[in-house]
Amino acid sequence: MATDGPTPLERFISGILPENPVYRQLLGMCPTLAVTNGMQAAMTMAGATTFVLVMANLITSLIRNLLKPHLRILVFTLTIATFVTIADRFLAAYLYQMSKQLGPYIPLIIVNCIIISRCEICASKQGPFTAIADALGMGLGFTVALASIATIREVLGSGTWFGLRVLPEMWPDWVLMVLPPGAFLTLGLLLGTVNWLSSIKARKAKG
Amino acid sequence: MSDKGYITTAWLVLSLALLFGAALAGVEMLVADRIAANKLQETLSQVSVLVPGADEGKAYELEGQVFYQALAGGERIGWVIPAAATGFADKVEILIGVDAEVSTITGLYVLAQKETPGLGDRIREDAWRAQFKGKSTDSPIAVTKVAKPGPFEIRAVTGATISSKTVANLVNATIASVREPLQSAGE
Amino acid sequence: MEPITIVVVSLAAGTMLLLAVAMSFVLGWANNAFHVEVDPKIVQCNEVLPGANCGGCGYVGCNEYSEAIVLNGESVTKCPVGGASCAEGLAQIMGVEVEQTWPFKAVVHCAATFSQRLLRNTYHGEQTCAAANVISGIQGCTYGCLGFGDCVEACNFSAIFMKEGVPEVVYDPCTGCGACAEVCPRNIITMVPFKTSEMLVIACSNNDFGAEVKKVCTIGCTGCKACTKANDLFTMEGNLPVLNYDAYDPDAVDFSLALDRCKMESLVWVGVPTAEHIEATKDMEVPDKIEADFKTTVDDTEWRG
Amino acid sequence: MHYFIELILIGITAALIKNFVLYYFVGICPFLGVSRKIDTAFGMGMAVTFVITIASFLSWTFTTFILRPGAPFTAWIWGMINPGSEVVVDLSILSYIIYIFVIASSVQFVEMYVRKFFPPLYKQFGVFLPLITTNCAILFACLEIMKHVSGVPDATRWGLPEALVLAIGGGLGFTIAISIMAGIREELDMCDVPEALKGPGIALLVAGILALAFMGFTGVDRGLASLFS
Repeated sequence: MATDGPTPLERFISGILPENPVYRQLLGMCPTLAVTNGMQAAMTMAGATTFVLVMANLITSLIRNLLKPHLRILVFTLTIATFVTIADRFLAAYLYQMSKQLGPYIPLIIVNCIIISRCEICASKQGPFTAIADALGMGLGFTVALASIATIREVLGSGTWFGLRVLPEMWPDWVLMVLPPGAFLTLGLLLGTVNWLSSIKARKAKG
Repeated sequence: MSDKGYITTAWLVLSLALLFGAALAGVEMLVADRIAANKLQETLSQVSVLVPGADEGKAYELEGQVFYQALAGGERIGWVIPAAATGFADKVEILIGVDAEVSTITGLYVLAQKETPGLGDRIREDAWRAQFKGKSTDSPIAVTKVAKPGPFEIRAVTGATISSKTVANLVNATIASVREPLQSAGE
Repeated sequence: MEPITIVVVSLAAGTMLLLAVAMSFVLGWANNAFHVEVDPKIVQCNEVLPGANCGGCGYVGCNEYSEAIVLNGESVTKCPVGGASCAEGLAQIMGVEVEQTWPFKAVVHCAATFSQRLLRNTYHGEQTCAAANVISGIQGCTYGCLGFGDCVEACNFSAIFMKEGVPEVVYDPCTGCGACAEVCPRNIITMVPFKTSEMLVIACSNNDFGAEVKKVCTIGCTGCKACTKANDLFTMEGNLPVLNYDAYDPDAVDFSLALDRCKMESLVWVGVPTAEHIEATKDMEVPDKIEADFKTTVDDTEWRG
Repeated sequence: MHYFIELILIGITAALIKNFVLYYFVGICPFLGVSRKIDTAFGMGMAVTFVITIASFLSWTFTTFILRPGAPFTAWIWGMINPGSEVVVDLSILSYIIYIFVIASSVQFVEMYVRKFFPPLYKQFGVFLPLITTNCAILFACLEIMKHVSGVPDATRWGLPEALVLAIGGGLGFTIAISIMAGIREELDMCDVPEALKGPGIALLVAGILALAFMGFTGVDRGLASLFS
């Protein structure tokens, strides 16, 4: 497995913005919508996902030469599930309030499309060092995306940010933002803005 | 391929399954007691708040149900009773503090709820929960919308009558079902 | 480590092992029992194809196209996105020698802008060519472009734009998928093999006699057959010349005679201009860059009180 | 409340009131990716319903007999190793691994089976089957069943019928949501959506409005429950 693929730095940078998992590749939608009604929850989820992403990529790239094509998915899901359980138990032990609030969405990291696609695309083809760099990049990109959505939803929805009062008391909480429809609408509009900004940049570059 | 062949080709999956199974059980062993402590701690920490004057809580098993004695210097001065019911959207778990003879309610705490944010979830606010303090348990508590509720009434959270009713009915039902056994409970 | 930990760990590991053995046995057996013999060539072809499932070759996806190649001998040059390199790869797999292929690109057979079309009336109906095509009397020429941009809407490579009422193709993003040709209700867009970066094209599709054409368009082809006399690549079909692209050999052919014989502006160079064309038109002043104006029909309707 | 009515209530709640996609946000990736045309969307919905039923059946059996604290099978083995010890062995730590392992292998098995015996069906939606493995809705159904089976007093513990009804209800709810979405998106191709919102952007906005509509169902399950009890 020569490292003919992109270098670790390229992988890291591409993870954050050019190939941002949420805005560019449209992966990992389930946690992005479900957990971003509060910054604390969003950051914990992003932290857990990055931890699982880094560990899964590391293990997969270490055993990439032994993989058989038709058992490939089974091995990926097994590795990811193990690290998610470890993360879940770790959260329940040390951050009990957060684990209660996130509830069923921690185990849903297992089927988070970002991790399986990173294992498939990068980790099963390149060395551990590139895989970790790629995982960190993707993790950071995911964190940035979650932060952007959670900020909007929490500030508008309950007037607080990370639990601290931001908007004045007389701000009528826009409850819809914290409810499921708000998640869809916020993400849809944010996706639109990102596409619009990049198309302007592209036109300016070409013009 | 002979049937032995199937398993040997998948040796990687087998070894990984074995390794991960063992690793997880190990992790569980390390962390299990800490998680149990967390759960207990969350309830015990409420004991002193729910039953004023209590400094320590002790679990008390009664016909399969767990109650918590509120002790002040080793002497029981009240009880903390966990209870749960389905509210407007999802399950609502509460802790009810009562005095030793289960005659007046000394406090209420909402452990877990997923009521509509901004409306139903205001049952967690101290102002609303404080209404239960001091209510006697002789007759069930009713929920009214009027500004000045009577001795056996509490004011519903504006716009969330269903959540408020759920909590009130849950308190009445739990007290009714638990009053005799707790009164006659020994040490 | 008290004994209980060891036992629980081994119990957990044992359950997982049991489950893994059972599942791999079932999957191994299923893999063998349900084995569908797939022609290895199909898998190889699928690897060579870009895998974008864009449908440019007329099949639902690349897998379908590779099956068509292997099973019923479909031609290997139909993948527009893959282009020549992909065609070579497929030919190698199939052991077929591939004739020289060129990328197919869209060409619009009408060059008349709004000002050059005569008898044009304002039309307030549904602003799509498909709807306008049903109603007669929108403009004199019943063959030419209606200018409502259905082709621009259909193209998802954004390679075609309306310029003063007539579509203009931008040739490098154009992958030749044929979406615009399909959607044009007047069928004046055809796919032409681009043997060089710039091709000569007949920019008119009006099949009436010269006199009729003159009534409806200032630059339409009057069917005077001058070009067919100047160059034998042109053949007449009804009153409209047609260029034979198979025999079109870009280096050998010389269109200068036909170009200056053609009195109307129907013969047009299309595509990326070659070096000497840029050289020839260097001194001509270039019209200023057209900015997209978002004027809609509502803007210029005057208020009738 | 009559047992049979309870089953129906679980099914309706999973399908409409607490819709997997619009209330719990699971299964969004295929919901956005596959809802271009109604027939592919419906095919995807049926495939998910089929796989979710198998996965729920397997996960219910595993949870009830092995993973539950004090599960009969584990207790039997534990009894054999050192008889007479009243320590309760709890293997629920393995639940996530076993669920995903079961889902992945059942999806692979179904894919091979469909490819062998139903080639036209496989050609139509075969490409979605591996996609289903990473579909959160299926794992979410298993977690719902686990919540109602392990660590719950025996009286309210779910039996196999409840688990299957939840699976089928959830699957149908997914199909309903994805088919409505596909219908709307086919109309959307005709109207002029701003360039930046084309594709997933407008799909999310439409999903938001759909979620708003489905919020109208909140409380219907409580109403039905009080009606029948």
